[in-house]
Amino acid sequence: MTDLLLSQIKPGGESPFGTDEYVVNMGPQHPATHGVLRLVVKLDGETVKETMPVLGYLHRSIEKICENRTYPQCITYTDRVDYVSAMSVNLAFALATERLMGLEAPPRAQWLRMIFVELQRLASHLLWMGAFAGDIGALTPFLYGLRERERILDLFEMTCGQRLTYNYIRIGGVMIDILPEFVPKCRAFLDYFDPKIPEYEELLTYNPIFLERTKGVGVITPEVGINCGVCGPSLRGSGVSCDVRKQHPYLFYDQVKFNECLENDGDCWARYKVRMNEMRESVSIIRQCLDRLEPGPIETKLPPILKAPPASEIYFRIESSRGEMGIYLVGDGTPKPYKAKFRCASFSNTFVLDQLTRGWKVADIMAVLGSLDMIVPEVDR
Amino acid sequence: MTNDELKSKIESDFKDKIQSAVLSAQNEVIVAVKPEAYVALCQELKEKPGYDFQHLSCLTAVDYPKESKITVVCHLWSYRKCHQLTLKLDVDRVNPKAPTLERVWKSTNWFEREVFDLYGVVFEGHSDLRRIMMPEDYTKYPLRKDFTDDGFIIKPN
Amino acid sequence: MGVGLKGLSKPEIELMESESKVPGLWTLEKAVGFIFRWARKNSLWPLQFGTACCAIEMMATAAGRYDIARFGAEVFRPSPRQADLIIAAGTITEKMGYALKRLYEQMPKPSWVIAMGSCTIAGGPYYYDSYTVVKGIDSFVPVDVYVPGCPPRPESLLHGLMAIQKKIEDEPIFRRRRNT
Amino acid sequence: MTMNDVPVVDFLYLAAILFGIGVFGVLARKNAISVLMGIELMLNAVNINYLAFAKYWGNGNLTGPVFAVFVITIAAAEAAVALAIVISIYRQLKSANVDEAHSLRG
Amino acid sequence: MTQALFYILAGVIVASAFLVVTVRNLFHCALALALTMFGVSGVYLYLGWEFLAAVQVLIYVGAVTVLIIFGIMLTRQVMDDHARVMNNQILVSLLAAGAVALVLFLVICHSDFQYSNHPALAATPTLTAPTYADEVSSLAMGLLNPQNGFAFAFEFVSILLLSALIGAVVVARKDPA
Amino acid sequence: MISGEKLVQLVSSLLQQVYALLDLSAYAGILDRVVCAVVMFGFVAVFVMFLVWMERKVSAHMQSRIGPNRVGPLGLLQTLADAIKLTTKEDVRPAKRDKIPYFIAPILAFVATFMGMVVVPFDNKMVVADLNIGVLYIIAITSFTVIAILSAGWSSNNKYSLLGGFRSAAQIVSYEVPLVLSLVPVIMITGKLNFSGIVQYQQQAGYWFVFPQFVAFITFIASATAEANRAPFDIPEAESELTGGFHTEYSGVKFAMFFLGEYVAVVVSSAVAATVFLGGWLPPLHFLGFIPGFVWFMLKVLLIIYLIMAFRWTFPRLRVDQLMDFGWKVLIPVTILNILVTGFVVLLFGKGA
Amino acid sequence: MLEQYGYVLVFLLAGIFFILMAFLTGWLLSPNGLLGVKYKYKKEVMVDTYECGVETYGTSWIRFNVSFYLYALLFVIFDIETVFLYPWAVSFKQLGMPGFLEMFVFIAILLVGLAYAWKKEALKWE
Amino acid sequence: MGTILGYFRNILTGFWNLVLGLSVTTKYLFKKTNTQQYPEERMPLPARSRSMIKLIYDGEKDQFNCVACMMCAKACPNSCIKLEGVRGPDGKRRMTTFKLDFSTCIFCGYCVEACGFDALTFVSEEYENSVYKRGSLLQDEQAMKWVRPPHLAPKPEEPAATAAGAQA
Repeated sequence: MTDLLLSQIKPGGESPFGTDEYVVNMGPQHPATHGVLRLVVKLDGETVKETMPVLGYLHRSIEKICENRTYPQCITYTDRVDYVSAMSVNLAFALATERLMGLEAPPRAQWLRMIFVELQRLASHLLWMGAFAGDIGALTPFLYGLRERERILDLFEMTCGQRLTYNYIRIGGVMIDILPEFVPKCRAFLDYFDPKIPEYEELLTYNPIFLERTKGVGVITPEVGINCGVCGPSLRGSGVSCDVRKQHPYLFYDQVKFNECLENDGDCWARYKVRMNEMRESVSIIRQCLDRLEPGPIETKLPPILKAPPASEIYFRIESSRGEMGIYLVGDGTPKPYKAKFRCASFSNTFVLDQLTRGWKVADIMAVLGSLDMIVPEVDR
Repeated sequence: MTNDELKSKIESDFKDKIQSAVLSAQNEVIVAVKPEAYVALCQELKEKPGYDFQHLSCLTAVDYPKESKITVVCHLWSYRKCHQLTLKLDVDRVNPKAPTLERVWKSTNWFEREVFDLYGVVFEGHSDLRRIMMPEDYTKYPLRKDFTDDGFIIKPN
Repeated sequence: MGVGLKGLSKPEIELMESESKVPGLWTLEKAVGFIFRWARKNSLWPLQFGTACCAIEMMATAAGRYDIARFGAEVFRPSPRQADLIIAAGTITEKMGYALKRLYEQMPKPSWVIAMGSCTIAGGPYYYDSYTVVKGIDSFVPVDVYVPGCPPRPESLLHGLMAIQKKIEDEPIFRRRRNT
Repeated sequence: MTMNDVPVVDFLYLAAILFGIGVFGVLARKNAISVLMGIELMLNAVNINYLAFAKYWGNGNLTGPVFAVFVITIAAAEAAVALAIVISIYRQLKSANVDEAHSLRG
Repeated sequence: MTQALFYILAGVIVASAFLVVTVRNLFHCALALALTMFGVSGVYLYLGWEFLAAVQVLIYVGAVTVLIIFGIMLTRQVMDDHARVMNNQILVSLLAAGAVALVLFLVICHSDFQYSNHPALAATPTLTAPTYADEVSSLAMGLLNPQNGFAFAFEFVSILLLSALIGAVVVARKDPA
Repeated sequence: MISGEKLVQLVSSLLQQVYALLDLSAYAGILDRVVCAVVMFGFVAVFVMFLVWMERKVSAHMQSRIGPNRVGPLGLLQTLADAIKLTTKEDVRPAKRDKIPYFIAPILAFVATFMGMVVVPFDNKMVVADLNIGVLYIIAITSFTVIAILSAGWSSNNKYSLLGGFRSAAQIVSYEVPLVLSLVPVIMITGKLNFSGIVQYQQQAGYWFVFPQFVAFITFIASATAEANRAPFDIPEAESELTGGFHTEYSGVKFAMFFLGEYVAVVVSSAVAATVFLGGWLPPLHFLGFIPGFVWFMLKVLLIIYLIMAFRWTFPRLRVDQLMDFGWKVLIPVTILNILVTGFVVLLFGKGA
Repeated sequence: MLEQYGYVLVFLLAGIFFILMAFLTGWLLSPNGLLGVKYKYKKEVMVDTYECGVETYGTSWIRFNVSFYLYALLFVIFDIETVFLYPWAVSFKQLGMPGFLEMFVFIAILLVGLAYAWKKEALKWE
Repeated sequence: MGTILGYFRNILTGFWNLVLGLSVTTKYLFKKTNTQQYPEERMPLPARSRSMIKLIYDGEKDQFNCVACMMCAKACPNSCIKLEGVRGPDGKRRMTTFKLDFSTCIFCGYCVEACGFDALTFVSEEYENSVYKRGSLLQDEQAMKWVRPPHLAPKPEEPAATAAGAQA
């Protein structure tokens, strides 16, 4: 395979500053690109002239695969679309399929889903916080984030037996009911977790180096953000109210109290603050859900073979940890979806990277990329 | 504004630009657009106060080999009004061409590149229409229904 | 995909055909070899290489609870020049395969490869219907240990690491003179 | 310490050779930076002389080393300015060869 | 023993200085220059000027060489392997350099420096290596003591440095135009 | 009670006897030096191994991990294993390298810092060579590191290496200025450039310079961290940007030498800080004087090294322009101000301060 | 006094010697060395430039930005300052107030230079 | 004046915040770690852990529980189960060969849920599956044979009735 991309890039003339334009290749194997994103960066000295993300190093053709799997089987693949926040994608697909077929899960299942999705949001944000800090050089918060995440994974594993690819939220309900000891353990975790957030804030939030690296860097203005399709916490950092949980409530999000976290600066620090605050909100949501959890069935009775009506379609969105997670399903009367499209937040969030980094330094690419919370398989699928 | 109202509003406002507007069983407004009015309609939907579709959620395509068409599907969302709209544009499957929406929503850049990459729909006027997922020298369009390749094994049963 | 990665056989080791004639030298060689194997075993520096889900489990292995550092393997090097081990964690697509192959070839010998997770072992969930995923990285990179799972638990990865350590004990250190 | 084993002239010879090499570098090299390096060699040769004399003939007078300090200082400042000029010439002419820098005249 | 050391040092200096003016690759030139300067600092040390030797290393090796390497990077001619290194006056310059060296040699030979190691001179106390407290602090006294003559020169140096700084910044800075 | 001075006397008399026994007394001078060099190399090698282990352990415990514990008690032999492994690792030499600088860079990187160990005073009289210009000597000799890094970055013919090497050179030269300036107040007070003199002054004065010169101490630590290319100033190696910086293309033993050089640089700067600011071999309290001086010295060195390690594992990394700004726009003004204030105070409040 | 520098010389030579020995050991024992196991592989890929797993593009020896030079320049100037500062600091107490004022003026003039460079954004990394 | 004061105030607050950060990491330096030292200590896994799939072998009847109803093979999203069965003399189907390719298995659990005959199960503790040869990951019924220890009761039969996986 020839590297056609590089041959297309012009070597670049002499810039007036007496510096050569310099094409640096970051990735596909690069510590800071969170996997296999490849960035071809045109530099003038250390200043970024252009960032060109090269995608597809993890394009696993999940959408094609889903066209040849039954709806329940597709759920296993949704785990792998966004492995850091697998429950959210599970949920999105399950809800989309339920809507497509006119089903509804029983209330207990809905509450359970909410608990698990919010726990997943915590886990995802923890990993994000660590990775973001790691990108700008602080290595220890990464391990702290993973340490707390392990306890969330324990809860998941206790319930569904897996640590990363759960396959837990199913069409019409959830896979299995929680164990009786789940609720106290979950509460214990929340109590353990509460004092941890201030600790991270001590480590990072007002650390002068952290402030230097993030304040004013990679500013997304609301107009650019909306126009470029930025979504989720990254857009909320610019002060745009875009939380799907508020705007278009699914599950029982309209029955719990929580705030939509907004910051107005639109820089990396604002995005960081939004996510830190979202963790606090998630904790409060989980507490409310645990309070309202009542016994009941966890699954609706499904037809033996799950078929979507012919020529039906649905675009269903939820708020995943990274932003708007949309599932577009087209049914054709068979047990397999005719078309399944995963609209992932990272895909549109990464698009804005080039605009955010132009004129900044090389190191800022890492900070901006980190703050956008990009997960490569979500971009490539 | 309920979806029903939205549908009738669109029907009355853009009578000459759309082919049909239906409310699906899943309570979604689905509008089939006339190809020549595609960009203009999107521009109006984005800017007209009653609609405010500032956010393009998703742009994708569906391949219908039987009808020999590829449908480009856009999902629009309004942050202010909190309503959703599905736009559909049919293009010819043999020589698929569609106008680009890049000038309306910048975010379509990558979505259209993806559709170009996987379905082969050429978006005219696109600033940077290259393959995005597949290698640059790849020649096929993998998400079309009749796609085959070596090493592409279809799941038995 | 028709492009096809060309295979690479495990670096062939010119193996001993007869032992050295001098007995003392042989014992010395054995002793030195023991020390070297011990050192290699306990200082497996992995390359920072992770593509998908398994990479997260790899990170978890490096984190507090499982702590790959206990085996002296927490030094994740960004450059293959200083790494001993590729933990191929996550799906390898054709596009990525070239990079992986190149990275492996740029690692100084001796180097080892762990295929972590179903995707790298045989394409995993993407075996059928996928037009991009490599069906097993062993077609172009010599794999030493396969760790099944999707993704494998951190313990499994540690077990795989220990399997590599066991394997090192059988690997030759010195070139042997052929008996001519 | 038996410093006096080495006669002072040997220092002077060393300095002379170094100076000669420096002169050669200045005259023969094409690249302006090489010329600059030649000048640095010459200045060092001078410094060796200063210090050798101060040591052997100084009679406790520290003028020699003080001058050596000044020479080092000025050499460094000179190098800085000269390199700046080379860079700016290079920017104009895309070359750092001394021969080609005629255009400075007019 | 120590005598031999000096001659080895001198050999290193001359050899590396020769490399400085002849080597094609400018980067190697700069490295050779660093070695020369280091050798020269050894000579200073040999003469007993500790402080100046340290200064020599600090300024020449640590600063000027680095400056020159940066200068080389800015005017990339280094990897241009085919270009000629020497200009066409090579013979003339060889002659000139030889002549200069010869004249210096002659001067040295015919001067009375030859007799510096005359026992009569050697006996004078000034020939002992300056002791510790002498060198650094007496250098400072020589430089800075207001009664001494160099105070003005010292202040002048700062003006010189300032002007060098400003001049170099102005010349080297990118032109906005 | 054992003390460094006695230890040195004991060893040197022992050595004299050995020389006499071997009929080598004529070469005693040079043999002494060689023995010193060998002993110091051994010390440096072992101590660096210990430091690498300590860094791994400290970072592990900071991150709620255990760290290496498989080889030897508490994993103490971990670094030995690493060293042996790196030695027996294939040495890849990039094809397009510039051969001579590529070869000398790791040598220079180690030797430059190793030579700095000459003046480190472990105890009273327990020092290889108590040079008169000790402070200046260390500053001068460590400036070779810049050349080593430039050579490494230049010769590897790799974009990351070049960028990393040149960034690093710019960084080191920038931080050399505050490093040098932060030591000036102490020299102003003591009037001495050699380390033993500075320690003796502190002994007589009865306080350590860290108290009156806290600002100088902090600026020194900050610039020493930057000089040694350690986080948060590890821009040249910035793994997340440059995949390792100037030693990206180095493997095996040569890489180990860079590693060694970096740690020796840390040791040297911590030793300087411990000597100049923390009273070197002096015990913190009088009644603790029964513990030998070199123990105190090592403890202080370890304390400062711990501090530098804690920086690395706690703080994010500065961006390169911010790093330069920090050096030029914060550290240099502050150190110069510190010099002037110290000068005024010393002149106004008597000679004894 | 000067014989102490013999230690420095010996340390220099010993350091070089030790490292060369390490290199020699490495060369002897490492794979594809004199005694080590022989591995066969594609040499040309192995010795090619590493660039995150793709083939490198363009030259690595590029020209750099002038800001590197400006920093080095400033460093040279300030390094010279230390040449004067250290002797001054050593004999600071002998020199007394006049010496202090002299140095004050000296530093002040250089600070003007720093301020100039600051103002002119020579201290701006490109 | 204000800017100069601000300059120093910034330096001081920055310094204080750095010290705060250091205090957090230093605090953890002295806290107990929660590391599971894997080969020596094995963390007890929850009973539901999906570590390894096993075929349940009924020791009393001396046969596998599997009747080769093919539900698991159908439910598998990845077609990694191949099994064959014959109708025995007693009219009941019995499994003859059962092959599970662990090199492609994704441990989603559908096969276990689909199984209506208590023939397949997840075993939580068997996660040490590393092999040197890829071929050894294709396991047959002998390799997957597992006798249920007496303290583990058979699963209640909810999965077969409700599992979504069964609908494949």
